[in-house]
Amino acid sequence: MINLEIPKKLQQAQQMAHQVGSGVFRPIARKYDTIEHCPTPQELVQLGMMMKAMRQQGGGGNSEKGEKAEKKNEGVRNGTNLMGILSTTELAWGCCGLMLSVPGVGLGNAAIDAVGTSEQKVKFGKLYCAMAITEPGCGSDSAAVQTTARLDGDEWVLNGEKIFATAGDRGDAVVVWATLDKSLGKAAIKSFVVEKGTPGMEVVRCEDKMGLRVSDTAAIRFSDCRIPKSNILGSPDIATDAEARKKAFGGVMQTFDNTRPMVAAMALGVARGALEITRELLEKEGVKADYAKSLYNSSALQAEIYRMEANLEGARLLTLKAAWMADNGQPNSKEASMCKAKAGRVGNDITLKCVEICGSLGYSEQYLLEKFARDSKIIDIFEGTQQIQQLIVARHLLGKSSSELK
Amino acid sequence: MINLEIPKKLQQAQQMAHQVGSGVFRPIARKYDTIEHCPTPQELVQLGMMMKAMRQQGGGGNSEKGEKAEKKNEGVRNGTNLMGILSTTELAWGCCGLMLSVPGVGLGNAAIDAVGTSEQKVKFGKLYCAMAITEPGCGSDSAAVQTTARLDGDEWVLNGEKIFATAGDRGDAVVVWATLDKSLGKAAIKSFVVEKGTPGMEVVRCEDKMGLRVSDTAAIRFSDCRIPKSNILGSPDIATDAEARKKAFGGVMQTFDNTRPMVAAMALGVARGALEITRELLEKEGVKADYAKSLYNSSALQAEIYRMEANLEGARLLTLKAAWMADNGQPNSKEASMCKAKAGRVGNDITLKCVEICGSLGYSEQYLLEKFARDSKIIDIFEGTQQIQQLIVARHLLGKSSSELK
Amino acid sequence: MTESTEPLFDLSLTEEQRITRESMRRFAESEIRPLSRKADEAAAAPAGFYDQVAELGLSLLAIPEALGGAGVGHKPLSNALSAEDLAYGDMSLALGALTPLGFINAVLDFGSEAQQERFLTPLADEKFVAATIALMESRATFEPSELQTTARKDGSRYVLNGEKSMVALADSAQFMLVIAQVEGEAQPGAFVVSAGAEGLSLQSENYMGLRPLSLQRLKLQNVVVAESDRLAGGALPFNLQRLVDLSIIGLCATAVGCSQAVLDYVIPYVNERIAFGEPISNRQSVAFMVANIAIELDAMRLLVYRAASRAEQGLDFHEQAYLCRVLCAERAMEIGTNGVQLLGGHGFTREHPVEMWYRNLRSVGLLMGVAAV
Amino acid sequence: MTESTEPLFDLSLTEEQRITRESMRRFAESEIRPLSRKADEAAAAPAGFYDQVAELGLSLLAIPEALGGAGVGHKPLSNALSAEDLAYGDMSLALGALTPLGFINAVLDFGSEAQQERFLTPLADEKFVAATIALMESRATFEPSELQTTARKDGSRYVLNGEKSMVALADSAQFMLVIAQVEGEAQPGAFVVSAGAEGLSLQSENYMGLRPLSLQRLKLQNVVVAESDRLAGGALPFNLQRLVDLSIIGLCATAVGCSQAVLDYVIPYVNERIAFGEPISNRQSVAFMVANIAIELDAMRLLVYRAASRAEQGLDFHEQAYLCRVLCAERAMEIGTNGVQLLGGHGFTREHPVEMWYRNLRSVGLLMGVAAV
Repeated sequence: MINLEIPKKLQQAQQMAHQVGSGVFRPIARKYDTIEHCPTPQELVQLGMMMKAMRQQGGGGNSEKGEKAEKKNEGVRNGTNLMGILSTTELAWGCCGLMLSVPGVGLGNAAIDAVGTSEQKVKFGKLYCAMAITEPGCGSDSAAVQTTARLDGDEWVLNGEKIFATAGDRGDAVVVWATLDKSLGKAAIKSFVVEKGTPGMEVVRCEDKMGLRVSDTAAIRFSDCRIPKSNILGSPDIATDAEARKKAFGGVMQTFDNTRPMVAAMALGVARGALEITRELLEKEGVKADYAKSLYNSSALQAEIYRMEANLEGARLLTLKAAWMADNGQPNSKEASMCKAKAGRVGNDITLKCVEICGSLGYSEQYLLEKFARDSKIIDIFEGTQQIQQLIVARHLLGKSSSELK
Repeated sequence: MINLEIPKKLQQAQQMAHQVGSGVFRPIARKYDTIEHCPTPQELVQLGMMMKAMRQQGGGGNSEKGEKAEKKNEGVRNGTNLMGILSTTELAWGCCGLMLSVPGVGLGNAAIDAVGTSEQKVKFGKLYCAMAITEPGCGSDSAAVQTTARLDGDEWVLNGEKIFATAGDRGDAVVVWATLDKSLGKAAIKSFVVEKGTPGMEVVRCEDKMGLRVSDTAAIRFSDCRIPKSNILGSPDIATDAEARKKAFGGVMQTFDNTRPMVAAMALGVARGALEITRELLEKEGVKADYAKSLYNSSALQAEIYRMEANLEGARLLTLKAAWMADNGQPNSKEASMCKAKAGRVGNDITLKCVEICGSLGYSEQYLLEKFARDSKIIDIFEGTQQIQQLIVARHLLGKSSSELK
Repeated sequence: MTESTEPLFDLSLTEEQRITRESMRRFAESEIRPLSRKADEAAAAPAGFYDQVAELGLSLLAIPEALGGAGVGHKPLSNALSAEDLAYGDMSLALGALTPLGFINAVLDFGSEAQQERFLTPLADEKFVAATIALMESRATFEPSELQTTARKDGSRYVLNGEKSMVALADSAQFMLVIAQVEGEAQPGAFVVSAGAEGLSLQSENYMGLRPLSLQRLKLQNVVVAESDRLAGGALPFNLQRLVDLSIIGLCATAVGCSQAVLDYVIPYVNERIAFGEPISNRQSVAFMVANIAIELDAMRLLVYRAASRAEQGLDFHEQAYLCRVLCAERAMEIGTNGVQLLGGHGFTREHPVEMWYRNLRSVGLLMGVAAV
Repeated sequence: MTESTEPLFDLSLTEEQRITRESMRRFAESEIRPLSRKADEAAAAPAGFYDQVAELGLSLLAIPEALGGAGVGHKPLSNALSAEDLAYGDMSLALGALTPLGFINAVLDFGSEAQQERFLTPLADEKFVAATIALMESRATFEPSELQTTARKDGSRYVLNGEKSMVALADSAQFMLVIAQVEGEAQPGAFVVSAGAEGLSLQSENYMGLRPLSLQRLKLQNVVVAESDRLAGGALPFNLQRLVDLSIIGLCATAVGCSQAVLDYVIPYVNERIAFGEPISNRQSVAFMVANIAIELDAMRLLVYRAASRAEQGLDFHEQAYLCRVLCAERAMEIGTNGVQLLGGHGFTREHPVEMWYRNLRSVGLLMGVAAV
């Protein structure tokens, strides 16, 4: 039965996340935005332990539930994916940068959950795992990975440089994309877990950024970095025929089907945060967006708010849909990109508009509006830019390969 | 000295055109929208004769002035191009469909003015010349012309089919793009004047259209259609080296540098027409857009009007700039496409928005708003779609060839 | 998560909805779409069309069993799904098909039992019986809560004066629910006026789109309505907001159907159309336009479903309907104009349906009171 | 067309403007741009920077010869061109450089001869002397005609109370033109307050962008201003609208310069950046974004020129300045965000200037009273 309300059961988790967002993140959001490069904020350490514990108890988003959800024909499920969207939204509402800095739950963990063996999930699930895909020369072109992995005895030897690894400095480990053989293209790209402190792995620098300043974004160099053979995620075999190759890379790309809606949720949280502050500031001046009159019979400010709310709601529902599909074992690559595309741009539009309509208050560091407008920009870029999402959606719709529609 | 006001001298011509728009076109605009396919409206016949006479007296836009304007270093000129923009805007303000139906001034005439010899300008200048570029299979791809022209003794023999020829049925002649040799690509494309009644030329049909319904849009078939050798515009030689080939086609394409700002002007006229009616209807209800308060302290309707006015003004000034450059002998391909791109989309946006905010009055045939919203759409398509204009602008900016940036 | 009786977040159809959708969609594709262009050119629904629609049972389903219907009651969500599916065939004809249902729903919600019997029984017919709602008035800043049409109480009757516009099927409607400001009352009232009532006159008008919907002006000059024909409350007290919101959901649902038609039409077109040596869909500007149609369309759809589902569950839905309208008005028009753009000059001709969809979709930002689901 | 003394439509620069532009642009590229990032990080103009600016003579030019200036007078168009050119180097530093000029222009327009002598002579210095305008107040719906800062007449003096925000160079300004609602009068008045006046306090604030501009809060607690320090009319009667409009033109001109910087930065970047085996500029989505930056930028520029040129010609320019702001606020931000987008993740780092331009360009929609040209 079509119902787009959040069930009470999930609302509880949502509220808990909201409390973390409002009670833990908000009070320190400005502080850590200003400090920038620093060790993991003390305020987050305990939270990280708590969340890890929750994860293991199945309260937050453990992989076991994720597997169950894959089984079809068990009736509709509201599972870990939906839960993940709801809590991510609330945490990002508090502060997206702090959320990404909570030790214990990295994007690498999502990759391990998606393609790792049960053994790997247990072993690396305890680690705080960053994700390292992008390279200085390749941007959104995930298939152009130049970092190499060569098997030498019982070890993989990694060489190459990665950039834009969120939590790459503070994390316990990094999931690294590397190719086993450049000449074999996408199919030869595999992901590997490299634990911190492994010789040959070096954090070259942490980026100075416009937003998400508390979150560390590391450039990491691998120079003859040796890791155990068992640290490869998925099969080490390189698919031989074209179809299998495509599938193999698809497997790696599949991670995105789970992570993109999560990133969309970050945009939702940041945008809603901005919109709420804006509504409060406007209400102080007697401007209430109460849906009393038609759009064009409202004031300009009311109309702006209605438009922002409408687009935010569209982005929110698209995101929930993508997560719901994952929970119910439906392939959702297209929908994952759709929600990321819509939420990414809507998040940026809304936060920027909120700064504008609140005038000096919006632009000032006195409120978080200007911070949200800085933070929101990267959400439309990382985990696949707006343009990459559109490419993916278009290829699905038009039935095109990546060589036809470049 | 930077001055973006229209000098009084030009204002007179502008006002005359406005009077035609308001006195002749507006009263019959709805009538002919409803009638659709009909012979040239009687009301336009006399106007056509008058305008032709004006053209020849140099009041409206004759080619002599155009040539003078080409000469540099004679001080700033406000010439035929600027005049053309101003009068086109006013006429389109009245009714763009009727403007395109006035016998005597066709798009083909612009092509003859741009690339014809003095002899041809005299001879064909008296005719009402349509333009036939597009073919059923090629759309915006002007270089993909399949219609052929073969020299046979003292005559060219044309074969092929053209669509979307404005005034192709009612005109005295058609300027046809045809290739002398398909294997030689763009450089072999030439334009030819085919007078009406030439055996082998047949108007296959006139399109049923959403807007500009009074204007005839013909599909024309040429079957061994023989025309005098002298009816070719420009040189019959096919450039041999790559650079010269490019130039030769560039010559044909150059027409667009003059016509695109004219088409942009159509969008300006239609949009301003819609906006003015909208403002009147709103003022009746007490909504006055008087620029009294800041954008966000205005009402939603005022804010919409301000935004539309701002974008319209941007489109208008871009269009004037492109025309001014032509008047002063400056290459303006990029600017011609820029103004067409901006005016095309702004014209469509504004007319559609006006319908929406005037509600039932906007949607009803009682006013011309809904007609403007239909008419405006083609302006963003013909003479090069929005997308084609962007391609051209981008190639200029990025220094790309058409094979690099497709 | 353990099982619970509380509804989960869910996008699945019920079995019943699935079956209904299939037949609606089949009807839309095989019976409506082929008539669409002709109806637009004629500015009228083809003869017999609405009787065919009657066989779908849209009206009958809602009417109580005692009055000759199926007694399913007022089901905004199911109705919205039907609106979407029918509009996939043609938006105007879909709105026409749903117009009597809007009247029926209003009577079900706000009418007494006696009124239901009086006004619904004649509509519980195998044949199509038209009934409609007259809400809009022709001025640029029309607001449903600020009506100029008035109802003055005069003993046990009301005297109505004013002018309504965009009244769907006004020329064939047996009953019209006229919304008027009641003198001496704060809120507007709803009055059932029968066809042919004295003082009632129609004026036909043409619009940019929705031409077959027979949107007309309705003049009321001292039209007398018995007090018993005022819908003063039944299952619910009369609530204009609710009526308007349901009509917005209905209209937006048809916008979703029509936008889906655009998407499904442009995909093969851009894949087949060759320019510069390749299908134009190989170009990002074309492909991204298609992608954005799909993205915004799905967002529109989800907003419609949420508002309709809340209405059906008895939850507040004003804010959701409002946002639905805001998003759909903007995005549907964007989809309409991009649909034409993707076909270029061909899209501007009446050989292809995209220009008609462009015209129809413009209505989403302005129409009110039609096809309340 | 025969010759006429009436000005033609013209986009050419005068010889003087051409020469000035060249030197401004050279200064922007060689002196300002290299300082830009450092100034942003430090939230302060580099030491000595403004003294270098003083050599350009922006302030001196406008001040009457008798007072030690060049006596060119108030030239909104020439000033707007300089604003554009300087902002090509850095928008904040350009606004800072122009801030005293805003004060000077106000005194030239609205000050008596005595006031001009008193307030302009100190500014006619080889060194940079800061002066500023205090207009904005910190609330979400701020409107310049509805001020909460008040001026109460008390004998031959005024007592000012209230709080101003976003006052540029407030910490170094020798004079501040405080705009306040005068009790008992319909229109606001303008009062020159000297640095260090009793009851005046500054509160430093940080903003998203324009960080080196020293935008500060200014508290006025019973600040006493002599009646002779009120700009009550000179060449023109005091006119807040005019002042605001000139500041909008100035701000928008800097937005044009900054947006041009974005365009010129992204073009080589997208041409050199390789992804999927080709320069990313070979992709329509990238190329069209660049094309649109150029299109909207040129539209912005022409609106600025028109408004400034009208101001310089003594024509009404309120409507033109208004539209200028509306277009520039929207499009400059679009250009700012697309500039970052075109660089992808790299654009988000502070290694490239696009993120700074994004932050600076957001101010165009909200800042008022700064750098009136």
